[in-house]
Amino acid sequence: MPETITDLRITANSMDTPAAGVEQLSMQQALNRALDEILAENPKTVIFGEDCGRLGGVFRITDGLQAKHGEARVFDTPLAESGILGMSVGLAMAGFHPIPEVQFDGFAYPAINQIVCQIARMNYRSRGTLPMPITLRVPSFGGIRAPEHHGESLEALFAHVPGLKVVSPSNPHDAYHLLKYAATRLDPVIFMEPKSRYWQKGPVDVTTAVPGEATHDGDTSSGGSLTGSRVAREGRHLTLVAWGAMVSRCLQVAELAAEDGIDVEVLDLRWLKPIDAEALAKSVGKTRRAVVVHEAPLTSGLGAEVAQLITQSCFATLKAPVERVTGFDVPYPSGDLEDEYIPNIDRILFGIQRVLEYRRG
Amino acid sequence: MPETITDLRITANSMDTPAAGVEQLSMQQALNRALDEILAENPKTVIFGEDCGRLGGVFRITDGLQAKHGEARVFDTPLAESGILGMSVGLAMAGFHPIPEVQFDGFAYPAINQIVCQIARMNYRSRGTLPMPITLRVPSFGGIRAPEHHGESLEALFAHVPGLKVVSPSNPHDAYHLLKYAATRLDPVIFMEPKSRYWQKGPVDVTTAVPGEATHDGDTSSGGSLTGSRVAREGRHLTLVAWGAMVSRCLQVAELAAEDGIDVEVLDLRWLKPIDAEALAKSVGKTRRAVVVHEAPLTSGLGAEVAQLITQSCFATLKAPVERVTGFDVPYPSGDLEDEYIPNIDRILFGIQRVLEYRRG
Amino acid sequence: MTTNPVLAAVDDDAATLTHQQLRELYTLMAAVRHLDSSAVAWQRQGIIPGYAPELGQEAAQVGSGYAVDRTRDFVFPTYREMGVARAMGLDMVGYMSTHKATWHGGMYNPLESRFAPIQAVVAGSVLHAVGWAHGQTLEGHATGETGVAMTYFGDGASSQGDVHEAMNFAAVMKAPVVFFIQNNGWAISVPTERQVAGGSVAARAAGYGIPSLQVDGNDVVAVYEATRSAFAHCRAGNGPVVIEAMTYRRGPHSTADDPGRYRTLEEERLDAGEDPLEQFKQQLLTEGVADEAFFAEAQRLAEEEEEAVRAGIADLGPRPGAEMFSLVFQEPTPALQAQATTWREESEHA
Amino acid sequence: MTTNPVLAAVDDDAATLTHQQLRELYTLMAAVRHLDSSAVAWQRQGIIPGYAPELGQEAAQVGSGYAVDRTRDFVFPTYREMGVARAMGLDMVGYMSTHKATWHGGMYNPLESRFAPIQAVVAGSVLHAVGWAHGQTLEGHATGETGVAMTYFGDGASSQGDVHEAMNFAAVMKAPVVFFIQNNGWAISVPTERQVAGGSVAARAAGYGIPSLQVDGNDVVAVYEATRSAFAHCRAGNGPVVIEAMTYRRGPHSTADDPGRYRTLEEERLDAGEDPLEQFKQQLLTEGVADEAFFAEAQRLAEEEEEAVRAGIADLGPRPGAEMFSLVFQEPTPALQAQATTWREESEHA
Ligand SMILES: Cc1ncc(C[n+]2csc(CCOP(=O)(O)OP(=O)(O)O)c2C)c(N)n1
Ligand SMILES: Cc1ncc(C[n+]2csc(CCOP(=O)(O)OP(=O)(O)O)c2C)c(N)n1
Ligand SMILES: [Mg+2]
Ligand SMILES: [Mg+2]
Repeated sequence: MPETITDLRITANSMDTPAAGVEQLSMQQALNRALDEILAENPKTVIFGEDCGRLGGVFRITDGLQAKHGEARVFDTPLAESGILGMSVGLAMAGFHPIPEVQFDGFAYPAINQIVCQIARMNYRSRGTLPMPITLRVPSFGGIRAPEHHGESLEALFAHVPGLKVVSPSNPHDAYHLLKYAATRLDPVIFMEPKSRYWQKGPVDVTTAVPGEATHDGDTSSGGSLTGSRVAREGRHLTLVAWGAMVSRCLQVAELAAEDGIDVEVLDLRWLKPIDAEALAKSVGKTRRAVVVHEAPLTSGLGAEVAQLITQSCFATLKAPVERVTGFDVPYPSGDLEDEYIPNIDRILFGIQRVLEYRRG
Repeated sequence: MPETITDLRITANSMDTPAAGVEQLSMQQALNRALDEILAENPKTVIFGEDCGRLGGVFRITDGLQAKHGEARVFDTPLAESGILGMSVGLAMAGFHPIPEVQFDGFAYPAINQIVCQIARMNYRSRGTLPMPITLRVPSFGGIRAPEHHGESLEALFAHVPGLKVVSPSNPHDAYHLLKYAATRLDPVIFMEPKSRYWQKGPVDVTTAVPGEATHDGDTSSGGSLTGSRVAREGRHLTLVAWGAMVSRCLQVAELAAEDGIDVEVLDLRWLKPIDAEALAKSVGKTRRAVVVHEAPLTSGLGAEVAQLITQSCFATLKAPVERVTGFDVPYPSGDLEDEYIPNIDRILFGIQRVLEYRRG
Repeated sequence: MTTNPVLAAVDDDAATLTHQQLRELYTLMAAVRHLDSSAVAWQRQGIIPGYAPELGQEAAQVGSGYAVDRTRDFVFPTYREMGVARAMGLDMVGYMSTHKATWHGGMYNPLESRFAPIQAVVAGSVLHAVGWAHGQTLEGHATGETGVAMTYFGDGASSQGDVHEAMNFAAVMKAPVVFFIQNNGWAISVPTERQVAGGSVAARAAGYGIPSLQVDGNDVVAVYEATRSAFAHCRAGNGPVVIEAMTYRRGPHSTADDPGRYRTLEEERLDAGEDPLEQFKQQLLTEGVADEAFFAEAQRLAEEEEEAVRAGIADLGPRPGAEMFSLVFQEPTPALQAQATTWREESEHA
Repeated sequence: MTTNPVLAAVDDDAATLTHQQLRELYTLMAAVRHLDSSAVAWQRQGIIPGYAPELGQEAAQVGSGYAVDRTRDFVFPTYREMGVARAMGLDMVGYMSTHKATWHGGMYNPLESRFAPIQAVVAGSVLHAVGWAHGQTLEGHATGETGVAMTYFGDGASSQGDVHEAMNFAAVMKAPVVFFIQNNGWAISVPTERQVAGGSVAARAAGYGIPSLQVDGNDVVAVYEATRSAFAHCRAGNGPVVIEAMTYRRGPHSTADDPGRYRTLEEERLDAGEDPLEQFKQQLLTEGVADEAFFAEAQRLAEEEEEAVRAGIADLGPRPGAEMFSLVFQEPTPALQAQATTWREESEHA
């Protein structure tokens, strides 16, 4: 049986020589720090949700923020997700930048009506006069042996909704920068935090979004390449596409595959809407083989979109159909079966094998 | 500018010589008749929703049913979709077969929490002791110049949810048989009715689900091939995959393409979960080219899943990447722009052209 | 009827309406009545694809809308608040454009008109009002200066969970919100007694510690006064108020509806009560506030206005398809821009 | 405290509890108290990954659960109703298995035990109770014979829209539902006064025309009697009842929670009030219903039971992974079966 997620210690964004401004932070710390700075930088930002205030959130992401920024800026709401998101709409109409939290992924469902029919459409409906600069933080995905509804992956749903943007960081550095980026946007962003990675530490360069060692050739101005994906590991034989907690798992798979001489590239998609189609084309254009990995169920998951984007751009050179290694089409199971459900190292390796061994006809 | 949907008079399931038991019915009539028979055949079935009772539904699908079967079997609820679906769960637990209606597609969103977290999971959660034989009728898709939220396509969302089955008829005959089939199932079925097709008449053979002329080789016992897709038109050069209201449009496109010597096969997917992957493989295995058409936005739409299933099974013989002709990644627009949004004949023809003209490298 | 808890007696504008104001109210109601019936006719004539008439609700809508201070308040309507829009001075072509199917939400500027986009989700915007109102609290206006949000919804809408969440949030946060319910007896085909358990939406307010007013929704002055005191209560920092205006939907639910399927003309006649416009006219006559010449002039103005709006509506062409793409985001995405390009190219080549 | 509207006085089982029953109630409470504190210890010892203690809510849970007629009623719990489960005689290994992370919802048979699967969505099952109860009405049982649904939820849950929809539906349909609220002062870190506008969930009932009872949730006899009258009211066809049992969550929200972040020990001591178990013990002693030997025996039984449950829990292996696939549908789909096959093959080859 493969390790559980929390056993993995690989940091996605490892840097050899910590530069000035680089700190070792957990994703929880990085997010907390980003929120603290966001509150300080923009007086129109407000943070709220269930237990966000005094408690600092069940994951402590908002820890200390109420004490520091006051009860007006950081507050607890009654226990009603539709209320939280509906209220965000009104605050945005009044000129605020709300940063609401839903406590767990599965509890975004009671708010879907407000998210899909209101938040995502108000700018369009109002012909641009009522922008919705809302950053909705959603602790997401599984891997922590939690109760029912505490390990859901809603990215396919969100990505399908016109008017939303969706992003998920895989490491503390990206978490810090992507949250600061999202919270300064003028459009609604669903910010999916991989809760199983909250406590893993990694280097965070607070001075620049694109640290020196990054393999990506985007510009280094604040925000620049933050709008796209990130090559987490370069490779020649096959591209693994992943996001959130699956990125570190894919990096581990890549290490194992390297032992067999297979050079795997890992693309951390980061933005799940809009998807960085160019980076997909570039990476798979080079490797000519791809596997998409996600925790959500297979059918109609975001993996289908990623696979189709790859097929569309790389059809002529693709050596095998894109494989999907995903959760099954079953409700997220209880802790005892979690490791059977979430794509594990073996299943990803089998996926790689299927692609490598594919023969036409 | 191409015709609007309501101008199309082609019936998807045309039969030359009406056999005994064949009647010309609109889809509204076919659905109404099916519900009438379902109520008569199974005393545990109950129909409810907003305005379903005395009014007979805003689309008259439940017309006359309350008068005939009584207020206990067919009733109006207060105006609350979560209430309607949540109540369905309890009724199912008490041994009933609820057939709730949400009045329009867009008003399924307030009920998503109950659908995803309760209806879809109760059988699993209860380890099979509390089945959810719920048939949720959702008047779906656009094409009728309706107000906001009255023209949504939620199939990608529903198809992604483990524990749900999803079906959409394209013609009166299928509507009648698929509804009767769905309502006798032991699992929850989302029944998506293409509202722009409610008033088109077509032959309905109430004696058999698979009329003599059907091209499909399934068995003819009640329910038999109803579990799969349907070849609505045979062709050799390219497969158009569609469902709901897009099927008749694709049939019209096929006629136009035939004038240019292009022989298009039209596959009416019918079941959107589970998808008839075998039929996709068989059809595109033959034609080697495919275009998927749907009204929903492109990104993370069900077209991606269909395309990926085709690519997976037909990679070696596929002559071009599967094309998607879909709604755009924008909120469904107002009536004046509806024809710009819904895939029209020209856009589908352009999609076909792209596939036919595709050259590797 | 006031149920406890009670409104703070903080109405700083307690002067009764002047004759001038009463006449203005009538003029507005007459304009609304005429525009509303005309819109039904437009639909029959094929000028607009559909419309939701507010016939019978003129007093409730004009009376409440008239109390809004457009320099600081904000109104959150449903799809049936044409009378409120008119009372607040909206561009009525912009308002009607939603029924022309030009643009969902309407073509008026909601920020400038202080009237949120037309809302087709039943109870969809009730929470928005709470958020907006809480925003006023956060702004920290001087006491008695805060903007007030007024959200309109129906007896049917009151069944939605969002309304409960909104009332609870508003009460917990003491947000300056007026929940204005038009209880018009029907939610499409479902009568209030099968919709609103307990019989009254106002009665729910007490459970949240919110003061409520149930008023005769056909009496424009009563509605205005109730709304004005509710605004004063909110503005002074006392938290939300619920107003339930008892009225009647005299017309069909919408131009697509056939009320004959669920109520008889006799029932309609009995249940509808007094016509609010006619009632107000008689009152003004009796009280010597206006004479027949005034009413004739009001009618003439209403007809003139209708003609202008009809002409404006007729002039509205379809919006450029490019707006489908350009109005989704403030910060456009390359992926969507690519779709727009393909759309344009294909439209041009078709 | 009974608020109007009032309960129908239809309690056909008005006899006061016998000494035997009072002792049984105590035995149950003692068992629940011991099992509950043990479960917290199990989590510390790594036997189970998490648990939501009901410490302090024994009277509310045992008193209400004891009133259920398991031949015809049905209970809809949340995640904190261990005491109700125990009072209803559930298989406690099956119950605890959800906290062992064996299976979401628990391994007991909900149909046989008349106790719906454990529900992790706050307010998620309140509407289910209404639907189930309406099903009883549709069955057309003889008057006074109908099954009653009892749904449990908290002060926090009361803020959810679903609770409002459920109360309104139940009242409109006169469904035999008891809404049993345990107001334990907290929703994780949020105290009732920042959660429940107006201060009481029971007070909301009047707005729907539903009778309500607010009871001392730490008094097991009071809770039992309130529940029994509510059931009698429902069973006789009078529609729903709301009961609000005022109690206190003495422990953390769950084993993952740290109450020190939002309340002091001193506040806890002041707000918690009497310990319901100790209070009942003193009452039984004073009234001569039980003696120290009885209490010692009750404790011994509780310890014996805890050991058996702990052993049962330890014996629970993980469920076969194949159940992930086989329990999704009643009628399996080929697509899902194919996934199960791949899963099995890959597991075997790994
Ligand atoms: C969430 C939602 N559900 C259903 C509908 C369909 N619908 C439109 S209006 C209406 C009735 C509303 O009744 P009420 O709130 O009393 O307002 P009225 O129409 O009487 O003004 C319904 C069911 C909708 N628009 N939104
Ligand atoms: C819909 C939903 N939102 C949020 C949560 C997370 N959560 C679990 S319990 C809880 C507090 C519940 O408080 P209350 O209803 O008073 O019950 P108690 O825990 O006090 O028994 C919260 C916020 C959840 N489980 N479901
Ligand atoms: Mg109404
Ligand atoms: Mg509580």
